[in-house]
Amino acid sequence: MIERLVHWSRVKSPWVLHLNAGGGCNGCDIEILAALMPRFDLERFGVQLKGTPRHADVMLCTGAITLQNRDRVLRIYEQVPEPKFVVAAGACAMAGCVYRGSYHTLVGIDQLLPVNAYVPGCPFRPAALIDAVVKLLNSVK
Amino acid sequence: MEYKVSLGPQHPALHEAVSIRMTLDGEVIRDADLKLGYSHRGIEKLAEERSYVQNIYLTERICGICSHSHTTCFTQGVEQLMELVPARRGLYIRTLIAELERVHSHLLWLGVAGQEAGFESFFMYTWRDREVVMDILEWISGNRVHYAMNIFGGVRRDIDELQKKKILDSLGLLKQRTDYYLNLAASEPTFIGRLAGVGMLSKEQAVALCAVGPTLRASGVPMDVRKDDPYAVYAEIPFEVCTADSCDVLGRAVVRVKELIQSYNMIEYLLKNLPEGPFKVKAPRKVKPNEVYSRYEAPRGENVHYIKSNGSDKPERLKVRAPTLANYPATIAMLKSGFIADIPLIFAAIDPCICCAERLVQMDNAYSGESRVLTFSQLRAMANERSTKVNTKKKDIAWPF
Amino acid sequence: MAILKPILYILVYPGLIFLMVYSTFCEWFDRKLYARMQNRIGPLHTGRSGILQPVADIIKLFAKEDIVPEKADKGMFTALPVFALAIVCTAALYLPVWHYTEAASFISFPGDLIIVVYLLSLPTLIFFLAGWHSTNYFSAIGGVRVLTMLFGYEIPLLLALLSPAVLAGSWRLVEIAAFYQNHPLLMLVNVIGFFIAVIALQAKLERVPFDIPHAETEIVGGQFTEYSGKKLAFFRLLGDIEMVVGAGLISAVFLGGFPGGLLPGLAWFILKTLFIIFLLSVLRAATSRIRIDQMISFSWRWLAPLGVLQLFIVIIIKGNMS
Amino acid sequence: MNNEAIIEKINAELKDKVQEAVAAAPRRINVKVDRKHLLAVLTFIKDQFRMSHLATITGVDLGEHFEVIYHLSNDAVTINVRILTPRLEPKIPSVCALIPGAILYERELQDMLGLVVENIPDPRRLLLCDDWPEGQYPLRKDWKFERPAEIIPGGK
Repeated sequence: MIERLVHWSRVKSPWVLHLNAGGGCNGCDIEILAALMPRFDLERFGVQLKGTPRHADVMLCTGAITLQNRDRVLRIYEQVPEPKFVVAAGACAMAGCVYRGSYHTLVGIDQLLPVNAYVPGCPFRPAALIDAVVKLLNSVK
Repeated sequence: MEYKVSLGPQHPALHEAVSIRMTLDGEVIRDADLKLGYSHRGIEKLAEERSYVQNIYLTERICGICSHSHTTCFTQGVEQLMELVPARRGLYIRTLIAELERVHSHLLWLGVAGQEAGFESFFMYTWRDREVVMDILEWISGNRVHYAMNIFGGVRRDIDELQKKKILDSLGLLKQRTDYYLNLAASEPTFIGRLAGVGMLSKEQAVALCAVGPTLRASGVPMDVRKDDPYAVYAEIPFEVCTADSCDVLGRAVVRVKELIQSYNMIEYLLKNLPEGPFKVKAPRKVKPNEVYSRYEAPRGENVHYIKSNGSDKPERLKVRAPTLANYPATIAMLKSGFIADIPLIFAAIDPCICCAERLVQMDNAYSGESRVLTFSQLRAMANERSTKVNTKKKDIAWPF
Repeated sequence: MAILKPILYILVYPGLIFLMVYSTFCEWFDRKLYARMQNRIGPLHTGRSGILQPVADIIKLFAKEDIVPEKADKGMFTALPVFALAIVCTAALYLPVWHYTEAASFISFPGDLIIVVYLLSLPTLIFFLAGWHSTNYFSAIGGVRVLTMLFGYEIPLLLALLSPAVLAGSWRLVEIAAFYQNHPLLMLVNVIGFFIAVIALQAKLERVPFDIPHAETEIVGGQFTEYSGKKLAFFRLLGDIEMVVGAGLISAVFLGGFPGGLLPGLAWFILKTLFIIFLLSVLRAATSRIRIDQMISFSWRWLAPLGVLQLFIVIIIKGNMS
Repeated sequence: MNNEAIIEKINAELKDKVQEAVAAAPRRINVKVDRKHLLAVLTFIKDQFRMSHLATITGVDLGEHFEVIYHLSNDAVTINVRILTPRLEPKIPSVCALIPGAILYERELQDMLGLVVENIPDPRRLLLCDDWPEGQYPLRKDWKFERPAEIIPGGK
């Protein structure tokens, strides 16, 4: 019983930490913010944007990781408490998009962190982000 | 007591990763230093390995908010290299998208300024109205952010009568909302109190530090590339440069809202006399060896592309200088005497588009502050100096309480 | 048998269980109202129209991993949230709800208004200690701001709460409430005090426009930056219960308490506290955050003088009343 | 002050210092200058035509030379002052004394092209990451790099 209750609470209240890993345009970051606005309103699913890694459980990463940002992304990943998920949002976070082959960026978040969900699109539409968050939560065992 | 603190790349106030290293004395910032270099993606090196048409796709992804400005600056530069006269209707549509992007970028900025000042509801309202402009852009170009409208010689898609009518009615709603924001920003005491007197940048400082865009125009310098060096069809559109001379964040907000109203009139003018005829012209693949320096007035300021061609279909050199980089020295000058609470506001005031400036920053351990040993007299001197400064500032703020 | 009644009071009605349930309901009410005022929908998918959202938040936080920064003092870091929650729950016992007896007893005695106000200001000190102990620069600065704000709103709050007590001629909450139930007209005398108390409560709960200590965009999480998991759940519960107790105190003193026995008293309690929480939500949606020095100048230039003026009016009326 | 008037004024005042001044396009003027006279020409242009706004400094790798272009503009025209430095000893004078806003562009030149800017107020690295190997300048034509191997999660 407790297990089902905890699972229900984890699915129903995912707190999100938005991490810009550097190597991308800010199209995806603005779309994440647009998803919290009255028209798309992520708060319907209990999603709240949190400032500190300590409070968050879903890490929404945008942008391909630049070499400068590499160990910061790792450190922030370690700061997030245990049942955590990583969502690679946008084409840059998935596979480097237009910056593949650049000398200063890695090609995507999965070169560094274990990624649970990918959100395609350059930039993705807020509706796609909501669909990804809901699918990620339902797939959580 | 001096603290060295870094406001790191992972910070809720900054939607992208930029970091400021400050030495603080209590709540007042003594010195600030911008550590840049995080979002450097080596775009200039990538551009040399791509053909001109592929570079349109690349320059569009320099920045997510002002993507059309980079492609327009690049395409009009290459059109000069090719000595190609673009179709007039294409130029009109290109300017129309430029002004629509300025509207959605300024509305975005108003919301972010509201969020930095802690005024969540203002943030929600402005971004809800921004969705109206995003819908218009989606009708025309099919995508909310990267429109891919530009091609050498004109534009990729045409605007038909139905779209023209839809744009004109939604403009009515936007005009009414912007008037509401103009008098709200001028009357809400907590909002004014929070923005007035913050981030002072005098006129001489702004000119000396080569600031650009609304940051410069809010210090009373009427420099606008659309007026000084008219490109596309700006020579034919009637509009005036909006300036304010209060030199603070409130002045920048007022300049941006005035520019919003100017943009609405421009969009109406553009739609009313959209010329008939083709909207794009055939363009050659190869370009003669030459060089061009093209300028563009992005929502954040002057955007500059320097393109040098060597006869092949790949550019020899592409230099991009985005407006945010030009405003960074001015930001450091503004941060020097502010409070901690003002940092996100000052930083948001130049509307930083970090990825635009290809520069970004990191954060060390937030508690690495090494503090100087101060004799008691030094401490008292610093306290008196700070209290005198605070009192004078209070008089000129229109803070009613 | 006599033991059963106090245990019942402590555990069930004005005690833990009721407080937990009612405070999560209040948080949902506040979040939903705040969202509707911003033209948003607010929590929708957990329970009927999102009513179980705060419950889900708290249960999830309990199930999360608990990280303690290694430089922080372990014992203090874990004890603070539990201690703060205990304080606020004891403060709730003093509210003149169903279990109040006429005779002076341990729970209600002349002077319990002062006790409640004292108990409500202790969590602020605990916030400062929490900020100090998590050895993170942002939380240290958040803790210092909590204290500077304490000097701002504490005096006006006391002045505002004491003026109705002076008019009612007693420091016992139940007598104050009874006095205003008999002369409802006299409630209008304390209108200024009522608004000062609401604004000061908003500052005590650190909500916009006074959420300077944990200002999201300036110093990340303020004093709660390093807290996660169970300890953060305690602090969130603390915030909700403090809102309920503060609203209950203001309605007991200004709006004439909760007449009637168990059920009508409970209905009055819920009605009045929701009215005050509605006022807090409107205040939160309509204003933007002000700076720490502006907050101090605002409270000393406007709230304190108004409090003294309120006390002055009450003394005049008491003079010609007797 | 249209193009021709400016060009006559430049040729008249700075005959010895300026190698050639030509109007490349409407509202664009290119002025070729020797490295030694750079500061003198810049101060003259800045005071004569109120050209205080330095848009940016562009560095181009021409094989055996580096070309550095200073883009100055006012409300009417843009003047591009260009200097050439040999590849072997790439030294250019710093203009931060004259135009404080040029500091970031000069640091970028140092990072990207390996030009040494004399008496620059703040010679720290601007763009590249801290563990970037010394002596590697990405924007030089002869600089090549091998792309790191890609990790495909799931091991295919």
